[in-house]
Amino acid sequence: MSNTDTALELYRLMCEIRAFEEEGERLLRAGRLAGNLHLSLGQEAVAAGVCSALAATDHITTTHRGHGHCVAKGGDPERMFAELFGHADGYSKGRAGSMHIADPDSGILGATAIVGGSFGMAIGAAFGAQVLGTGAVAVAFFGEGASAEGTLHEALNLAALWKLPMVFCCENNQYAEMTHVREHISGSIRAIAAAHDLAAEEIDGNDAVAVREAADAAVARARAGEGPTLLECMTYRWSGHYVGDPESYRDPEEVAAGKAADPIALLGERLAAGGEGERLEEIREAANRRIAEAADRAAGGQPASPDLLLADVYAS
Amino acid sequence: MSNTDTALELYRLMCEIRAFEEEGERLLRAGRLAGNLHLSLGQEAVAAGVCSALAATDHITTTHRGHGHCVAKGGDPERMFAELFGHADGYSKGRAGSMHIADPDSGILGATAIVGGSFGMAIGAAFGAQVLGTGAVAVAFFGEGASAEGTLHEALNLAALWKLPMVFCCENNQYAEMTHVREHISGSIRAIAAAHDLAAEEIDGNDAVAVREAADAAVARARAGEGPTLLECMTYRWSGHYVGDPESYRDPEEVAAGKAADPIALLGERLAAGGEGERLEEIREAANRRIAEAADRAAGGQPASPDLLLADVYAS
Amino acid sequence: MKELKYWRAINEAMAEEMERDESVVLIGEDVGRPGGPYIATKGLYDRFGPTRVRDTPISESTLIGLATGGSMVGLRVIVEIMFLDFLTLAADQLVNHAAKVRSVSGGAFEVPMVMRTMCGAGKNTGPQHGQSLESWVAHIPGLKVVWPSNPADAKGLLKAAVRDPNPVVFIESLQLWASRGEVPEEETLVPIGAAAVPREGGDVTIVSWGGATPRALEAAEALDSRGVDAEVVDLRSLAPLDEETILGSVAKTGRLVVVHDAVRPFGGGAEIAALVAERRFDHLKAPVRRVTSQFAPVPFPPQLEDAYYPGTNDVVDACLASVGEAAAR
Amino acid sequence: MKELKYWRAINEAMAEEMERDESVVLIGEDVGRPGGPYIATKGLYDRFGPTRVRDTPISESTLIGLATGGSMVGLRVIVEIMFLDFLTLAADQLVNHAAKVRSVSGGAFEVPMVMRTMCGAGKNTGPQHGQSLESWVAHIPGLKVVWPSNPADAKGLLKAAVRDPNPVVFIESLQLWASRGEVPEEETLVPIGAAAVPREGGDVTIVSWGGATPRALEAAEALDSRGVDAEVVDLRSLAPLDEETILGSVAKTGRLVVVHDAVRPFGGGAEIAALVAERRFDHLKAPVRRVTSQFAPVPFPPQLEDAYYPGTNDVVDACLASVGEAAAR
Ligand SMILES: Cc1ncc(C[n+]2csc(CCOP(=O)(O)OP(=O)(O)O)c2C)c(N)n1
Ligand SMILES: Cc1ncc(C[n+]2csc(CCOP(=O)(O)OP(=O)(O)O)c2C)c(N)n1
Ligand SMILES: [Mg+2]
Ligand SMILES: [Mg+2]
Repeated sequence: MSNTDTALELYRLMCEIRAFEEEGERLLRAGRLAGNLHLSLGQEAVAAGVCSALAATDHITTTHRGHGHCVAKGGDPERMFAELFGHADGYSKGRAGSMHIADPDSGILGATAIVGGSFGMAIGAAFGAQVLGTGAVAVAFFGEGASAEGTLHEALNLAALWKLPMVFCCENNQYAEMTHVREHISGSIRAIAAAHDLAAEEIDGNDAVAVREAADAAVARARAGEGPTLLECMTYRWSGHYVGDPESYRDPEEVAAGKAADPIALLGERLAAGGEGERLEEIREAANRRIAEAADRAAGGQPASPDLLLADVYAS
Repeated sequence: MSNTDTALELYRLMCEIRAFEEEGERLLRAGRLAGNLHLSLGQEAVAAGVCSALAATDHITTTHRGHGHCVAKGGDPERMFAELFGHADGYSKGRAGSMHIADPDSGILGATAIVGGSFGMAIGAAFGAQVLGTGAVAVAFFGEGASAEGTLHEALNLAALWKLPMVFCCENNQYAEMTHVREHISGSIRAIAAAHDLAAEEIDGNDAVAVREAADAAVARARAGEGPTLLECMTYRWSGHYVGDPESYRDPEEVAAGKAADPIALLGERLAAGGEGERLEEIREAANRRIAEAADRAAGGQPASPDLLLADVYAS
Repeated sequence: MKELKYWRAINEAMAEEMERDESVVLIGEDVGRPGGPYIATKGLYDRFGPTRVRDTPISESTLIGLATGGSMVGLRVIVEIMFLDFLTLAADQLVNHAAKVRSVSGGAFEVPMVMRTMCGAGKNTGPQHGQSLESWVAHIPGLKVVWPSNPADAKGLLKAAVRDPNPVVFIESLQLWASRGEVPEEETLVPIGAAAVPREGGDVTIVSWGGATPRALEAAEALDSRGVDAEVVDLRSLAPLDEETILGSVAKTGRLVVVHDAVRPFGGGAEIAALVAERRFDHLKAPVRRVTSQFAPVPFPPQLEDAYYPGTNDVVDACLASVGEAAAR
Repeated sequence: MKELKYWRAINEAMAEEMERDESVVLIGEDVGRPGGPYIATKGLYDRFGPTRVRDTPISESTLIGLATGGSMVGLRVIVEIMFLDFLTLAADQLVNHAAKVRSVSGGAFEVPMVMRTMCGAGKNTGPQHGQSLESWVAHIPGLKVVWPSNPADAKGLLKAAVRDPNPVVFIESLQLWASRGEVPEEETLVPIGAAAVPREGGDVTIVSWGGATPRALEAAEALDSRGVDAEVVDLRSLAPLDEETILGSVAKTGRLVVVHDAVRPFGGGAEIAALVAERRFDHLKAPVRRVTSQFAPVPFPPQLEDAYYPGTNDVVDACLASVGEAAAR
C-alpha cells in the first residue's frame, strides 16, 4: 500500500470507531442500553494505527474501553452492537455486554473489565505463537492506569526474557476513572519497560500515521523473533470515564485543549494538504452509514434468551 | 559509634547469624526439627548491614530465608529456636515454624513463606509511620527471585508516589530455588526501581560496611521524607535452597567461588589489618556461645500444646 | 430515627468513626477528591484531608498490604476494593497475610482493618463485576465477614467493623445502594456475629443476607397472604456465623430455605444447610432448600439477570414446597 | 498392572500426553532442567526440550495468563502452580479470565489448560503452604476441579484433564506423594466427574477426596472390625460433582459422614451435606456429620498437625455416632 492508501485506510478506521462510539452513546442516552459504556472518543488513532499493522491471524486483547480496538481489528460492528443490546447475535450471545467482545476470526481474544487483566491472555497468545511457530504477534492494549497493576511488571519481564512476539500498547489518556496519571504512576511507563530490557517508545497517540509506523516496526521486530516492544501512546480521553460521568474532577479548558488535538481532523488536514481532501467526506459518510446500519440491524435482533444462560459455560 | 566499633558490631552480628544458621542446620540434620529450613549462610553482611542501621522502632518484613534478618534486628534467638522446634515459647507459640517470626518489640513485622508477599506489610508500616508521624522507617527484605512478582512493581510505584519512608532491600543471591537469576529477571532490579523514580543502588552484598553505609544513607533519606530507596545487594547463597537440597543444578566450582567471598572473613581481615585482630576470636566465641545456649534452652521448652491451636485466630 | 440511603449510611459511618478516632484512615481508588466511584466517600477528603483520605493507584494487592501493615503499626485502615470480584487480585495479601498475622505472631500483632467492597449483583455489571464471593472469605480463619441488607445495619456494622481488632471484609450491595431505611439518630453499633430476625414466623425459616434479604422479606409477605408464616433470618455476618439464631429458628419452624445471589455449588447456602442438617436434623420436617443463582458467569442484560438471580417468586415457591412436604418419618 | 508412586504416576501422565500430542506444553517454576521442586516433572525437559518445557519466573498470575492465552490459540498448557495457597496470587487470571473465556466469547474460544498444584496439608508446610482451598475453585462456573487420592487416579485423571477442553484445576497431595499403588499398564483415562467407590458398604456413607481418602478407607476397615459396614465414596472430582453416586450411596445407607482436610465453615463438606439434606432427606436416618480440620491457620509442627487434621479415629467416631443415632422420626 502506498503511504496515501495507508493514511486513507487509517482515516476510514478512525471514522468508523468514532461513529461506533457516538452511536453507542446515543443509544445509551436514549435508554436503549443497560449497564455502563466506556468510550474511546479521541483515542481513535491508537486503535487504528496499531490494529491496521496487524493481520487477522494476529491477536489482540483489550479492555473496558475496547470498542475502537475491536472495530479496527476487524470485529463486526453489528455483532458488537448486538452484544451491547444484550441480543442473541452478539459476540457473547448477548450475555456479557460491551466489555466482552471476543472473535477468533478477527483475532480478538477478548476484552476484560478487569484493569490490568489483559496482559495474561496476550502474553499467552504470544507464547502460543512462539511454540507453534505461527509467526503471529499478540498486542495487549491497556491504559496508563492499568500500569499500576503488578500484572504489567510480570508480563514485561516474561515477554522480555522469552523474547515473545508481543507488543504492549499503552494508551496514556491521562486519566484512570477520576484520577490523573500524576497521582497514579511514578516514573514513565516506557522507562519502566526499558528497564526490563524491552524496546520502548513514546508516541504521539493522536497521530495515526506515527502510531502506525511505530506499530509496523514493533510488529516486524516481534515477527523476527527480536522480542517485545512497549509503545506508550500519549492521547486524551474526550468523554467521561463512562457515559454520564459528571466529570467534576477535570477542567473544561483542559478537555477543550484535549479535543483540539482531534486525531481525525489532524489526519484529515494532512490528507487534504496532500490533495486527498475530496475523498474524506465520502469516507466519513460511508463509515457513518456502515455503523448506523450495523446498529439498526443489531437493534432488530432477538434478545438473548435465558435458555442460553447455561450454554457455553463448559465445552464438551 | 566509631567506624571501628560499627565494624566490630557488624562482625558480631554476622557471627551470630552464622552460628544461628549452622545450629539450625545441625538440628535439622539430626532429625530434631520438622519441615524445611532455608539458610542465609553467606548472606550475613546484608542482614547485619541493614538491620544495624535501624532502631528497634523501625520495622522490617522478611522472607522464607529470614533468620539472619531477625537475629540482626534484635529478635531473641531462644524464641526463634523455640519456634523452629514447635515449642510453646516460640514467637508464634510454636504453631507456625521457621518462616514466621514476628516480634513487635524488635520491630519484626513478620516473615512470610509467600515469595513477594513481604512488600505489602512493609509498605503499610511505612504508610503508618508517615500518617502517624512516628519517624519510623520500614525495610522489606526480598530475594531477586521475588522481583518477578507483580507485588514489587506495585509497591515500588506506591512508595515512590507517596514518598514513603521505606527501604527495599533485595538480596540478589543469584538463585531462586533451583533456577539462576538470568532465567528469571530481564533487566536489573535496581534499574527497574530507578525507572519508578526511586533512589536505587548496587552494592557489594558481601561487604557489611558497604551495606551499612548504603543503608545509613537510605534510612536517612527515608526519615527526612525524601522517599524510598532500593538497595540491590549482590551476594551468593552458600547452602542449597533448603537444608538437604541435592543442588544438582549448580557447579561445585561456582559454589566454591561464592564461598571464597565470605563476608565474615572479609570484614575480619579488614579489622585485623586495622589492628583489631585479637578481638575477633573472642567475638566469634561469644556469638557461638550465645546461640548454642539459646538453642539449648529452647530445646528444653514445652512442645506447643494443641490447646492453643485455636488461640489467637481472632483478637477480641 | 432518620431516613438514610444505604450509601449515605456507609458514608456517615466512616465520617463518624474518622471524627471519633484519628487513627482511622481511608484508602482506595478514587476515594479521595472524587469522593469514590459510587460516592460512598463523598466529603471525607475535604473534611479529613489528604493524609487520612488517599486516592491510590490501581494496585489492589498492595492496597490490602498497605491496610495490613498500616493497621499493625497503629492505624485503623479502611481500604476500599472497588468490587468484590477484585478480591481475586488481592487474595494473597488478605488470606495469606492479613488473616494470619495475629495467629502467626503468637497474638503479638493485631490487624484492625476493614476491607470495604461492593457486590455488583443485579445491576448489569456483568461477569467480572457481579460475582458473589462471600463464601471464599467466610472460609478463611482470621477474617470476619459482614454484609448489611439495609441502611441501619450498614451504618452500625461498619462502625463496629472499624472498631473491631480483626480484619473485617465489609460487603456492600450495589442493588441496595439507593434504598432507604430508618437509621437511629444516636450512635449505634451493630454487633458483628449477630443475625437479625426482621420477621418472625412459625412455619418456615428463610435465611438470607445482603442483597437477597429484601427478596426474602417480600417472599415472606407474599407467603403470609397464602397462609404461610415465614420467619426471615438476615445473617448480617457470615463470619462469625450466628449459629444459635439459625438453629433456634429451625428448631421452631422445622423448615429451612436459604436464599443467596451466589451460585449454588460450594456457596454460602451449603454451610447453612449443612449446619442445620447436622444440628437440627431431628427438628427438620422437610428437605432443606437452596434458592440461588444459576451456575454460570453473571450475565449482563436485564432479562438474563431476571432469569439468573433468585427472585421473590422462587423463594415463595421453595417455601410452599417445603411447607407442603409431609414429614416423611 | 504395575506399581507406581503417586508422583511418578503424575510424571508418567505428563510424559505420555506430551508424547501423544505435540500441542501439550508444560510451564512452571523450576519445572524444566531441575525437574520440578518435588521432581514431578523429572526427565520431561530432557525428553521434550526447552520449547515445550519451560522454567518460569516467580509470577503465578502471569503463569495462569500464559496458560489461558496459550490454550486459546492452539496449545494445551499444563501449568504448575507450586502450592494451592498460591492460587491466591493467580485467582484473577483463573477465575475472572480462564474460567469465563468460553462463556463470554459465546463459545467461540476454548481453554484446554490444566493447572497442576500441590496441597501441602499434613506435611509440616505451615500456614501458607498447607491450605485446602478446593471449595474456592469448585464454586466457580467454568472450572473443573479434580483431586486424586491414589496413583492410578492421579495418572488417569491427569491424562483426562490434559484432553479436556476446559480449564481443569488438578490438585495433588503432598501427603500422598510417595504412596504406592497399582496403575494399569495400558492407557487408561479416568473420567472427570465420576466418583469412585473404593469400598462398598451398607451402614454409613463416608465421602472424602484427595489426601483424606486413605484415612476414610482406614476408618472403614476399623469400623468393619466393630461390625459397621461403611461405604467410601472418593469424589475424585469436585466439579463437576458426581451427585448420583453420592445420593445413591446415601439412599442405601441412610447416613453421611464427610471427611476433608479443609476447615469446616464454608468448606467442601458443606456442599455434600447440603446436597444430601436437599435430595436424600427422606432416606437420612441420622444427622449428617462433617469431620474436618480445626478453624485456624494450618499449624506447622507434627503434634499440632495431629490435632488439627481429621484423623482415622475421628472418622470412626463420627460413623459410630451416626450409626448409633436412632432414626428420630
Ligand atoms: C482490577 C480493577 N480495578 C479497578 C477497576 C475499576 N476501574 C475500571 S476502569 C478504571 C480506570 C482504568 O484506567 P486506565 O487503565 O487508564 O484506562 P482508561 O479508562 O483510561 O481507558 C478503574 C480503576 C477495575 N475494573 N478493575
Ligand atoms: C508465591 C510463591 N511462589 C513460589 C514459592 C516457592 N518458592 C519458595 S522460595 C522460592 C525462590 C525465591 O527466590 P528468591 O526470592 O531469590 O529468594 P532466595 O530463596 O534466594 O532467598 C520459591 C519459588 C513461594 N514460596 N511463594
Ligand atoms: Mg487512562
Ligand atoms: Mg535468590
